[in-house]
Amino acid sequence: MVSTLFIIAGGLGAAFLLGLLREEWRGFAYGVTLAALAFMSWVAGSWLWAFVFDGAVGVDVFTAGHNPPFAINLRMGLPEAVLVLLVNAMGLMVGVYLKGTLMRLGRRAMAVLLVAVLALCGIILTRDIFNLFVFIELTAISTAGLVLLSADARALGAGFKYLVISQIISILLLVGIIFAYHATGTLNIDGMAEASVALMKGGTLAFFLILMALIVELKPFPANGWALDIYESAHPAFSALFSAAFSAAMLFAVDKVLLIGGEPWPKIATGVGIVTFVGSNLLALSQTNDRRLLGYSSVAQVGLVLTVIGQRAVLGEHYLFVVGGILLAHSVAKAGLFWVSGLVVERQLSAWAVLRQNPFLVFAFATFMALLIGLPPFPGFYAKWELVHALVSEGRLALVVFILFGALLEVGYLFRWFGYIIKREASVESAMSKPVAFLPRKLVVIGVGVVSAWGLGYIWGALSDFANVLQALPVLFALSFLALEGLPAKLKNTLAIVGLVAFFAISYENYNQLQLIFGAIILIGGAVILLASYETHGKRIGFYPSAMLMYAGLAMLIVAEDSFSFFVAWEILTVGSYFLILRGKFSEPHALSYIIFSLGGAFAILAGFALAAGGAPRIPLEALAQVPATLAPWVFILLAIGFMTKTAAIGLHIWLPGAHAEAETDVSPMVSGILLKAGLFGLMVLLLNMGKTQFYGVELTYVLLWIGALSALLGNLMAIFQEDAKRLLAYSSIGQMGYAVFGLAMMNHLGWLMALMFVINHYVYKSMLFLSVGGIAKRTGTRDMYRMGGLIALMPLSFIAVLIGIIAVSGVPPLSGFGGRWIFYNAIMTADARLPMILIFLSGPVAFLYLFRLIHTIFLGQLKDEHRRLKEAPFWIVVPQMIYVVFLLGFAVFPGLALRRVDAFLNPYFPNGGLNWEGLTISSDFGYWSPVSIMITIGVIFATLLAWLVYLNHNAQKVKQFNIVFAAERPYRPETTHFAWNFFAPYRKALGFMVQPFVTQFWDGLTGSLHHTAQFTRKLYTGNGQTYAFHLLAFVVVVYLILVGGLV
Amino acid sequence: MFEWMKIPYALLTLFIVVNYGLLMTALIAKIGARVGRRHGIPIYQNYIDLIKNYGLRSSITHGFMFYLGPVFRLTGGVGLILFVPIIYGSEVFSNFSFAGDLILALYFIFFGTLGMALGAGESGHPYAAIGISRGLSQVTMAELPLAMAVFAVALQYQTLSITDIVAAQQGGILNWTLFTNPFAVAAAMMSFLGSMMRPPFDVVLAPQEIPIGPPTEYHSSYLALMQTNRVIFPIAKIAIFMSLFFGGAASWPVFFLKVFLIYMVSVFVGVVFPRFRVEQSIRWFLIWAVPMGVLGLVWV
Amino acid sequence: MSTVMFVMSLLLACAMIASAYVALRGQSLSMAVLAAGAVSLFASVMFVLLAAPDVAMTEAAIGSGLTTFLFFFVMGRVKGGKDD
Amino acid sequence: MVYVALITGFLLILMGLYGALTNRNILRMTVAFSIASTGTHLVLVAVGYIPGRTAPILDGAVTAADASLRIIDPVPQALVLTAIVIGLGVTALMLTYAYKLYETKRTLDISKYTDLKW
Repeated sequence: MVSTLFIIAGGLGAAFLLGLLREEWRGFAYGVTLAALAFMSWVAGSWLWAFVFDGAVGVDVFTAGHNPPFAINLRMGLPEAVLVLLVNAMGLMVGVYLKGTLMRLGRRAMAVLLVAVLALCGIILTRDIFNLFVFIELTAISTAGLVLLSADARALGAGFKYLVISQIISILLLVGIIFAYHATGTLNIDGMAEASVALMKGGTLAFFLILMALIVELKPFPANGWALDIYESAHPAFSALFSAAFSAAMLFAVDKVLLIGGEPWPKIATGVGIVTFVGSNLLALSQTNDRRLLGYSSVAQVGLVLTVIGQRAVLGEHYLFVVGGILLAHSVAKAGLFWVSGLVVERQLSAWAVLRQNPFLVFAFATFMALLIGLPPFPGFYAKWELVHALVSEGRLALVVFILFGALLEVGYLFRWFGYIIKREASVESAMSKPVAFLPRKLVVIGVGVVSAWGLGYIWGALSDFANVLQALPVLFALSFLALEGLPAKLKNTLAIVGLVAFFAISYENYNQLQLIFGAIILIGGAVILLASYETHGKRIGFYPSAMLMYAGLAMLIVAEDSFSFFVAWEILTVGSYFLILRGKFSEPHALSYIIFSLGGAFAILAGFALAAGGAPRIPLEALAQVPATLAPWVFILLAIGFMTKTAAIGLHIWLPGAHAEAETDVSPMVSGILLKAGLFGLMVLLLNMGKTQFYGVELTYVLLWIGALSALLGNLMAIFQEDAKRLLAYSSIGQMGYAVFGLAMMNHLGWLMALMFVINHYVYKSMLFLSVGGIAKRTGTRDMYRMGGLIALMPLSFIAVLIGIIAVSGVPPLSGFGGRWIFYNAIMTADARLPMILIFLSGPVAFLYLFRLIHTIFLGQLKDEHRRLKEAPFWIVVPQMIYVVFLLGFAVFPGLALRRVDAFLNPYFPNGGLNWEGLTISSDFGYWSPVSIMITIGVIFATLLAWLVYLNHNAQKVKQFNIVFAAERPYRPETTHFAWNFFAPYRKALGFMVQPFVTQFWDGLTGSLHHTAQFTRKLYTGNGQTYAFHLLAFVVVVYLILVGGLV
Repeated sequence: MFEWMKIPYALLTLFIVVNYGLLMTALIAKIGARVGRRHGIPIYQNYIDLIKNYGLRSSITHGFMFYLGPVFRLTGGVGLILFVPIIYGSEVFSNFSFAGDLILALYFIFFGTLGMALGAGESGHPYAAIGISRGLSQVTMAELPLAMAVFAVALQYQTLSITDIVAAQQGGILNWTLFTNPFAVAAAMMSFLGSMMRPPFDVVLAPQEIPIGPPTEYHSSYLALMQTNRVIFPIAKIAIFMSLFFGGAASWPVFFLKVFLIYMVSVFVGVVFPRFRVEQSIRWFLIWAVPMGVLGLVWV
Repeated sequence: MSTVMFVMSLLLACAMIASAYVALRGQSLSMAVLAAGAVSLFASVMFVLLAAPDVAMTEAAIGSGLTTFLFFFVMGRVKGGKDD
Repeated sequence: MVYVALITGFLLILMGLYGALTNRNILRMTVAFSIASTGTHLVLVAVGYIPGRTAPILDGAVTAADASLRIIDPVPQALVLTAIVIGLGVTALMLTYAYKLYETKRTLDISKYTDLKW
């Protein structure tokens, strides 16, 4: 292996060589620069290779053959190799990216870049604290030089502020170093660590100064205004280096120096880190400038890493895995985002909409975003899992809460930004005056970032103790659609359908009865809905990877056996469905609230699993039953909240109506009919394993019962007041899921049977209704019901679907909805709680109201003039509806085909109160029900009467529409005179108080106050360099006071 | 195994109920008129109307659902009769109650409502829409106390089978649900008032004002079908009430008497009170009937 | 010897602090720069007393010489900004 | 004497920082920082000083054999030398910035350079 010194020597030599070159030989100078960077990367890479594959051990290099303190000591170990490779590769990429600028500025700029990179390597490699100081100063000087690369004149001010800060830092550091030296007699970090008792006796303040100097380099909140200014104004390529490489090197320096300290110091790191993480993420909420936002995000991420560094003792052997995962993810993602920002001309976030011109860039952004947040399969995901588990097992719950809260804030602004990219119009100026400079060279650099992101994901998956997410068959299948994006949509659709069905075919034998029901709905049901997707034209870029990712997550969820694989599946399906929902025309804000709620819920699940695991890296789901009684209610609550964000239980429901209503025609049934079931499945797993759980004497299933009942009632009530057909259906889903939750919470055999019947029924009729309404909306161009009417003759098939659908939903015999109601009534006969039933009783008829409105307003009444020439909904949208109609009729007559299996499945869990299946009659302990007899009886009577009436009126003529006219004045608002506008007005007068948007107001208030806090707090950053310097000093003093006061 | 004899038996029940219904509704109309110091219709008037309407031919239709509306409606009425056991202890008059229990009967009530609403909606007449909106709003709220009362009764007797519920009330008047759970019965009877389309809950039909509401558009044989339903349906419904709360009927005379008396409750209330607006009636159910239902549930 | 050196060091300290005060609070910028140079110069004498002659030489050359020169060089180019 | 030097050094540091925070003129801030760094150097040397020993230079008076007993620790002095050079670099860079800043806005008042904030 090449000596480590060559990394330093290579950089330094090349920088000197550049100084000797003639100013005109810029191409050559550039070549030398790149070659040097490549050489340094290669050296670092060869070390890494040796450590990983040849089992090499770390080496210490002493300059001039002496030992410390007379020699400078460099160390190369595995972490050093990784970081040095990161820094050098980053430098190389930045060099490539900056070609134009470097060629313009000449060899001096190139030399400064080289010096910066080698100084960073020095910070990482050195074990000598004074040497550390020298390299830090070198870094500061080269940083101040590189800031000047920017074309933005404001960068000058930022650079000066940075110099002011670095002056203060160097004073702190020097004074600290000399006293530390005085106390220990060595400058070697390891030597100091050995003598740390001596140091701590006399030199606490000395060590404090050293540590603070290094921490301040990490831009702790709130003493970090200067760094934000640099991020905002510097050249994006430099910001990439500054964010990725500088932070990594400085974090490593802190990590090294912390070896010296004793007890309180890691706590300081954690404290400063978590304040920075939460504070910066909070302030980032109100940023509109992209690079400043990235700056805040960088600062926050570094804070997170600092937090983790402080928890080294807790993490034990996982320390490097966790801290490395977060750090590398941050570095690659942030560098990638800064590189992308170099392609965008304007600085407001919405200007990033230009990225849509190149799908690769959108993919790159999504990759970097997921990498940063730590979604699977990226390293941050594994790291987050390990971290939370470790912290929870040590009882550091407050820290977990803060970390997850900060992460959720980050989710908020990053996904909002992604929404802008997908949905906002690129402004006229940026689109027309300057065509976006999508230079191939820059694209290659970004491409390298993307590839490393996925590579890191794979590596971390392989390194983890768990199954590698990137080796899961469903995920691979979903991701393979990324490669197929160039194909026409119809072809991809066929592939998708075949894939879903084939996966069901190979896996159904391993399913138990419960999994079989969910599996059939997810895979076969998903394939049926996909039939409707044949309707679309073109390539439909982005649809198939997202949809297949969602299905992959769902398919993995139902077979998950331990907490980790369950959580992976949960996040995958969440992310996939987010991308899917975001595709809707006006779905940007709704997709955002969906992802925030979902990931918030996912964090609750993560915390719940961690709590249940009690130190183990993961637990089988069955082990939830063995959670100690003191923890059990907390685990229950956390998991239940997480799952109920997906079922959109009341209070957590506000994301659903918009997300479902604004989604595309074939996406609405997917997210409503299938995705919601994930939450139910989670609840089933939870309840099957944990059962009834007491929380301070309150029975938690009883609370769930109330939540289910309230969701059912309020969801339905809100549905009847909607004018938008798809919103109506969306609210109805809230109500229906409420029923299902209610059924589960009853914790008896029939309640579960009912919930499972709901799972099937709800999938069928909600998919069918969403498709019908979607098809109609496609033809009429509106979703407002009062703009429709009389479509029965023009769209008979859609009408039949809706008719069958609403009969089924409302539970009127003879269709399958009645079966659900019948089981429900039998179930509540044995339930303990009676009062929540009242809400359920009320919500049944209310459901009937909105359903009737749906069919009445759309299909009956007067045909609108502009709809006179409408055709039936498109063929492929009608096909699945007809399949559903046939299925519903069949399921109504033979519900036993599915239910008997489930009934048998439930027996071991709930031995009492099952159903008896004798011939055609199904009986319970209380009543009986014979679907076939009902169907025949009603059918015969119906047919007889119909035949008679037809016979009596066989030559009747159809009355033309305008035989009946309106007698009304011309209204100011046309909808107010429509007979079906505000259809159930008396209901609103009587019961409207129940549907006041309290919940919406609550969440709006919450986000509003967060934004206001951010808006107010960021005024702290006045932009004045002296103020920033004062912040810094005040920060140091405050931390010292906290330390002295013994608060940590 | 299904016994085919059940079909003629069921038809016999149907025949008896239709005739009784025709006579009783006429009688009640007459009573109502007498209270208002009018002469009223002759007792056989319903027969005349029905025969006349069935005889009339219409050459008008508004479309497919317009046809189906009355069909749904009457299917609902006839089906309801057939799904409930009419005479306790009688094999002949237990109809098709083997097909389902109380829950079937309760949910099947909606079948006719749905059809009616659909049919009237198809006519395109705006008043029909107004009538439907009012009717649905009111009836759903009236359902709530009934559902609670029924649930209370089912809990009380630990069964959902109507026959079993009647059986549990045998052996003396004090065994009736009326006395064993008066709150549930009170709730149910309030609900009953709301569903009988009589004052104060008849804004849906609003007979004295402009002729709005679903029946407006129906005439001739359509109307005849609905009139048939109008004599069957209340009796079917009252038969359920009778079985659940008033001890059921072991013979036809008892049946006739009890049905008449229960019907008269709504008539008494109707002639005394003026009409509610829809939101008023919703509030009335919420304030008076629902607490009764809650009490009934707690009482059990 | 130590008394002499102690007195000297006290004098030097007073001189440095006084010069520093002038450098920070003095009216004209040129004065301030010169005073800062003086601080450096006194410091280098102090270094001699502290048995660090090579540091003293460097400080005298760089701290008071080169730095002061740089200041005047820049001040010559930013005429208008001196009194901001 | 060591204490005099130490106290003077710390005083200079504090005065320098105070000056840097209170003077708005960029050049004056630079002056203040150079005073602070002089103070730092003083502290460094003072900490390394051992009373009664001579400078770490081998000459006639001090031979290599008894050096470890008679000279003071050379390491702090080496550090100071490095620090002085680095300080010059930083000061020069600050002056360069001052000049460039002046070119953009024709003022040296740091409170005028707050385009970047929040």
